[in-house]
Amino acid sequence: MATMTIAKAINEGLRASLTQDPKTLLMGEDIGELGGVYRVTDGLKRDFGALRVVDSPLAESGIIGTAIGLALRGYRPICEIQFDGFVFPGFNQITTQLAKLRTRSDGMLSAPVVIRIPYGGGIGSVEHHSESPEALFAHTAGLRIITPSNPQDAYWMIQQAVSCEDPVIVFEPKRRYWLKGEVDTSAPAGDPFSAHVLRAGTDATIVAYGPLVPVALAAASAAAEDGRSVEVIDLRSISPIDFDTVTESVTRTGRLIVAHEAPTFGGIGGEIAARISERAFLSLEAPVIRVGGFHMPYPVARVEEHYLPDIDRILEALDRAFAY
Amino acid sequence: MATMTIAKAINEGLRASLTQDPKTLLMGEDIGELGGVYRVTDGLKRDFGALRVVDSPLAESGIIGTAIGLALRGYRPICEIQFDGFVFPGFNQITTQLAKLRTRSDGMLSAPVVIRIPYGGGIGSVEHHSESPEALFAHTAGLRIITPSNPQDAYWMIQQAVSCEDPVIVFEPKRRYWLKGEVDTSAPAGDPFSAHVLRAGTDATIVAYGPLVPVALAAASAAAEDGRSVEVIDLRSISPIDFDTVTESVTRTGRLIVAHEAPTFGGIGGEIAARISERAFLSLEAPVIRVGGFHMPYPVARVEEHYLPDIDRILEALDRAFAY
Amino acid sequence: MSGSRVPAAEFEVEEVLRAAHSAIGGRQEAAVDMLQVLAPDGTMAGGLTAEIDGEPVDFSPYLAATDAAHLRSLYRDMFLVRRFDQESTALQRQGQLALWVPLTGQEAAQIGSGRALQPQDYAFPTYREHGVALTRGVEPAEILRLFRGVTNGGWDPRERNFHLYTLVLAAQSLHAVGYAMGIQRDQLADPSLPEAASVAYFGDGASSEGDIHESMVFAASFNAPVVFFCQNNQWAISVPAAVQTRVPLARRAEGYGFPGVRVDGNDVVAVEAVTRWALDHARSGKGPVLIEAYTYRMSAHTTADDPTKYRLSGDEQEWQPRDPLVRLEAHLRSQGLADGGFFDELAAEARAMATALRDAVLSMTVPDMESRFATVYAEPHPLVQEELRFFQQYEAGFVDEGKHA
Amino acid sequence: MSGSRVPAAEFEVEEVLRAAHSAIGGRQEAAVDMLQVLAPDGTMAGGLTAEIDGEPVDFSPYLAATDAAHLRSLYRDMFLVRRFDQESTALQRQGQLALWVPLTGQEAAQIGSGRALQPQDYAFPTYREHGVALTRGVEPAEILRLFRGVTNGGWDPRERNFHLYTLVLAAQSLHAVGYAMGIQRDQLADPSLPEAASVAYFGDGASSEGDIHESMVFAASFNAPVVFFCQNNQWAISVPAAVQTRVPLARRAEGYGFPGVRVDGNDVVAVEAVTRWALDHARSGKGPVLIEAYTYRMSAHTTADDPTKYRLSGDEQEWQPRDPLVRLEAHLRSQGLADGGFFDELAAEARAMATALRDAVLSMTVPDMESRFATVYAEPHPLVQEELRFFQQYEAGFVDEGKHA
Ligand SMILES: Cc1ncc(C[n+]2csc(CCOP(=O)(O)OP(=O)(O)O)c2C)c(N)n1
Ligand SMILES: Cc1ncc(C[n+]2csc(CCOP(=O)(O)OP(=O)(O)O)c2C)c(N)n1
Ligand SMILES: [Mg+2]
Ligand SMILES: [Mg+2]
Repeated sequence: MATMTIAKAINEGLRASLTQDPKTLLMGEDIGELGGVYRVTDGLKRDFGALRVVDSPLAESGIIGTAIGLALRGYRPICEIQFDGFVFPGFNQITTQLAKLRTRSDGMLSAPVVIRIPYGGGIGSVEHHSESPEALFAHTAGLRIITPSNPQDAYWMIQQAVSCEDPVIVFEPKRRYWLKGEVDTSAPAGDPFSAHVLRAGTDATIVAYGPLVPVALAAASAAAEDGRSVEVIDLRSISPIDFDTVTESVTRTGRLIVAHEAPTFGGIGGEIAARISERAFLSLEAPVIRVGGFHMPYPVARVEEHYLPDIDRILEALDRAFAY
Repeated sequence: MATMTIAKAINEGLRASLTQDPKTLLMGEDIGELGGVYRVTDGLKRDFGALRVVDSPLAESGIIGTAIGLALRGYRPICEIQFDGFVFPGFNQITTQLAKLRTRSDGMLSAPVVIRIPYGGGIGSVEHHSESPEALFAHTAGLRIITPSNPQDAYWMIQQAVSCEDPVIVFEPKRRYWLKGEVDTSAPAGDPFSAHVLRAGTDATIVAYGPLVPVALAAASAAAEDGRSVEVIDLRSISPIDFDTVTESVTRTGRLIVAHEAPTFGGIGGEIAARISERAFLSLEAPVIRVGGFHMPYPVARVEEHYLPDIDRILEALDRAFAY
Repeated sequence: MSGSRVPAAEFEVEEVLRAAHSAIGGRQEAAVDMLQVLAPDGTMAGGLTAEIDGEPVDFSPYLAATDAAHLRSLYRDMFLVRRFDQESTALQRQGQLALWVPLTGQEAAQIGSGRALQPQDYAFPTYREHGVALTRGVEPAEILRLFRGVTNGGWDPRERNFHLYTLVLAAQSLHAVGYAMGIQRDQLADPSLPEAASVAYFGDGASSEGDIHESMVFAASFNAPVVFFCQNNQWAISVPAAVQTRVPLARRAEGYGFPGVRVDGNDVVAVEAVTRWALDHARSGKGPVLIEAYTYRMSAHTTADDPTKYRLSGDEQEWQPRDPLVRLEAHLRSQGLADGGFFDELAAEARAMATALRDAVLSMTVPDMESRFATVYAEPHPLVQEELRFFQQYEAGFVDEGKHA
Repeated sequence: MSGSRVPAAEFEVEEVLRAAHSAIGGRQEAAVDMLQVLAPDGTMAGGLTAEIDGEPVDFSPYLAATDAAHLRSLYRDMFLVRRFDQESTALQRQGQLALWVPLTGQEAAQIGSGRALQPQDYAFPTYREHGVALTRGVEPAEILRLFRGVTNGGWDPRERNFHLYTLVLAAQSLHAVGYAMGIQRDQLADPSLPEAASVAYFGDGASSEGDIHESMVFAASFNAPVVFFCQNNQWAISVPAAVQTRVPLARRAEGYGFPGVRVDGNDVVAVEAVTRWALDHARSGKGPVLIEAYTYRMSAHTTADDPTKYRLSGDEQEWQPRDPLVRLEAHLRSQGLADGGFFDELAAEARAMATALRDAVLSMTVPDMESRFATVYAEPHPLVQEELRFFQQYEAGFVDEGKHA
């Protein structure tokens, strides 16, 4: 057991993957000497060399597209996209090629490419550096999408993404990169595509993922002071979604709040609300309530605190759920 | 009043826009001499010249990106993307530029660009020619998305898209291009962003749009034979969604089926189900049931009939809704 | 210099159309040297040299010009693929294929480049590379599986070292570069492996896509062993190549710092030689090469297309005399390198192939919907499993109720 | 030839880093002619000519070399923007800005090109073009609004004919081409309008993006009046330019069939002349031009960056003597074109600007969240209205309950 930040845990996870499988390599912008703008790949080029940790030309379609070619030749490329808002030049390669290669080949070809994307807001940054575009990938079959919320998960989930035969997008909660926690490097954290109940409760369930997990936990604590017993689920996997765990919880609690930073409209919360409303229709005492971003481009840094779901926004949603 | 196909109605609508506003122009691949692969722009280059109907180089980011520049100079470009599956090279320009220009400029700049995309399956075609990617655009604030289901709407909605100050994506139901109907060219069909109740009913509501509207109407007819009175709503606008009309209907009928060709997971049906479950929670006698594509790349032509929502799939969903 | 370097033809007809196409714009194509040994009249030059990047290059070691058996086999391949094309067109007309993408006119570009490949090389086609496919051992019927709508693939790319068709234009070009980067790494790890290269096929239209640029940037940056093979067949559906570029596409290479050559794409001998040279260049660590094969799409874009809407028949007629098969046949006959028996046997072989092809198409298995759930992911996926169960129950319901159409 | 054409410098230090950077790869930059009149030591050539596309071009009519007042004003602009840069860096250090993007080292490239623009021209910057911004009349404080996090814009682009900063690399290049196509159309409709052009600014890193390619393809195809102005400052954050290209970026233009020139980006006189020539070329219907300004990012990528992680201080030191301000100051002083009073007054002006800037930053209005709902759409939008109502009620709830932090 060791204490480390999420950034360090990913770094260690990448190090483990690079050590175990000579076919792995990292590709991205500024991931070499600089170690990435968040230093997540710090020291890896020094230790594994420029052939395994590749500073690519500045072109996201190029990064994903050549990664697909490398995968076809038997390599396992791990791509870094520098910020959430800069994945879109690579969207075509991800959506029409990476996701579809297995189906196109009737199962003959795999493209086990990993795409790491730091995402989310709350860092006081400029445009395109605070977005949560996960729903834009979840709708496309063929991709898997996971997002760790703590160092233990981060350490293992990145390695599990690398060893998965399917393409995996890892959304990394950038404002939690410096969040510390214990990491057990001896045993994997189980199925990376399953949800984890982080706090048990009986009156309502909050589903959150990535950067909002600590917020959901804090909201549950605050609710406890008001005498409400709130269960908190860390979704961990956005595609597939572990609906079984969520359904089981909601059939017990009768109320569900889904929180994410992405805008509510067309977000992944809608999928969860729709599916759970169907699966647990007779157990629901209130409609599923979504807490998310507003239907606007991520706002400028000086107002982002009013945009981001926080403890109060979740509590307000709980109030509404309990009002039914 | 004149009878025409949807393709012809769009052609006439474009003709009207080109005639009325000298700042309009069409851009796209093969839209000139050829008149587009679906002949939707047939004859327009002949009548308006190569300066107004522009065969662009083969590059979707280039088409959208230069359209934005033209719009900044006061033009109103109408772009054609040849098929649904080929919009993705232009995704970055649409998502990070076109949608955000107004907010970026604090409201000073507009980019009234129209993007026409023939979409949907059922045409027995090869990969990338049968997709329904509307949800991938709906999640992004700043865009508007509409989809006509009949010639009358097609004629007016394309013109309303052109005159709208916001960027508008027009998804054209390609397998209905040859569907005929009456077109009244004297008065617009009202707000292009409102839903239309096409058939009144009391026991359940079906919401559909674009290519599935005729299917929904047929399903309602079939249900009527079983003694079920089913209301059918043509959504028409996917962003924004006219939730008022849908809510009003569901509070009367108590049951809602949402049908679209796009995969259910992460599709726009989830948004509708989530929002209506919240708005009409106490009126719902059954959960909102979604009928859509499966979580897989659009399948090969020889099996597409099993993939596409049809009358039976909608009737099966109605059965489930009535079983509660 | 030996061999001949003829300026690319100017097409008056195209000029007219081009003028009509663009009211604004300075689209005019500069004359450029084009490598050729086999002239349209069937005469063959004895050698071929050119200046590339300021250095003289002698293609003679790569030329098959004097090897009669080899020339006959090139002709055979071109003849068979044209017959394949005709048969496929017929099958489409008869409703047996959903669509067909003809290659007539481009046989030399495809057979010449395909035959230059070694088994260990790997090619990434677009969707019209049926000729290359055949040189890689893909069965004619396998190609038609896609066009019959029973698959998006059709063959095992790992067996043939020939990738699946990619319909999103230019996307495969990056895959070719990544694959070449993999070859490079493999060779560093095990220098005893045979040297290899990848080839990216794309068209004049696709050349405008950003992915082509990024693939050239990456290829140059990593000095990847990749050959970019652009078939400039003058048209992107209805849009003439002059809309995509006003200089020969081969010149794009200069901006990335690797060699670019324009070859007469209807001269199978020159195409093969230039491609063999380029592959050698790439395989031996000298980096990427761009080849522009200047050719002409003699048929429609696809069977769904109507070229009379956008190009004049005079334009098409002008290319008839430059037909790649006609000129090699003329050469073989005039030089006495093939006798009547050869052509008769070939015709018989082609007929047999066409018959077998037709049988194969008519007996192709159609996949069932259930199987579609199996290839979305490599590892188990709860949503796919849930939807499969739904589908099975739903279908079973029809069987029970006898409701199904 | 008059003027001097010096080969671009070779950087041993960079060579070392480059070797370390790529174990595989043939990244080496060929020597290339670079246009220069004002040498690092302050000596100025009397004229400047070059061969472009095989034609001799005389830039003399565009050279300000002999106009003392103009040279002083160029120096003034460079001096002020450097002072602006320093003050902004200080403001960032003091927590008044979230981030700052320094331009030190690139003053000549930016002032030279910005001053070449006419009022009717329209420029599309990336995010480091503060120097160009000032030449377009953007107020220093307006530029800082973005970096203080109160807007993503900062000024009215229509008033200044200077677009907002675009942070998604290369995206604005297509906007510049589209805008130029609009200029072209306007001029066809009304030939009495003053001739105009647009300019797309981008960096060596951004040059690898597909959008740069597509913008050059469209510009060539439509012969659009656009000048591509690439500041090759040697670095894309931590990645040296050699990763993006192994030949001078100016050569990219050849592949599209329009002129490309490399100019010493630290020589404000040459940059201005070459840009004026290029704009004339574009405005007069001759089509696009690519200018590569060869310069150096003397500071960090942004205030969040740490260049010591990836580049050697020796590398930075090597560029000190080529400082664009130093050389023009040397020239002005040695030729007696400016006296001590000029420099003193300028220093005072800069101080006053810095003070005013600081005041403006500290008194900047911060937008409220409610206002964010107003600029998503131009026309009414029910979802935005609904969410705004929710937000208002939610906020009001806190006021009522006194719950708010
Ligand atoms: C990204 C993308 N955009 C548009 C299309 C539609 N489309 C199919 S073929 C074609 C023309 C291609 O021309 P070219 O690259 O010259 O190849 P050719 O058909 O001549 O072999 C177009 C526009 C596509 N397949 N992919
Ligand atoms: C599409 C995109 N990808 C990545 C980034 C992140 N990023 C910001 S600046 C930069 C380097 C840019 O280098 P260059 O184009 O040379 O411009 P310079 O910063 O040197 O002025 C990167 C990678 C971005 N802004 N946009
Ligand atoms: Mg072509
Ligand atoms: Mg740079």
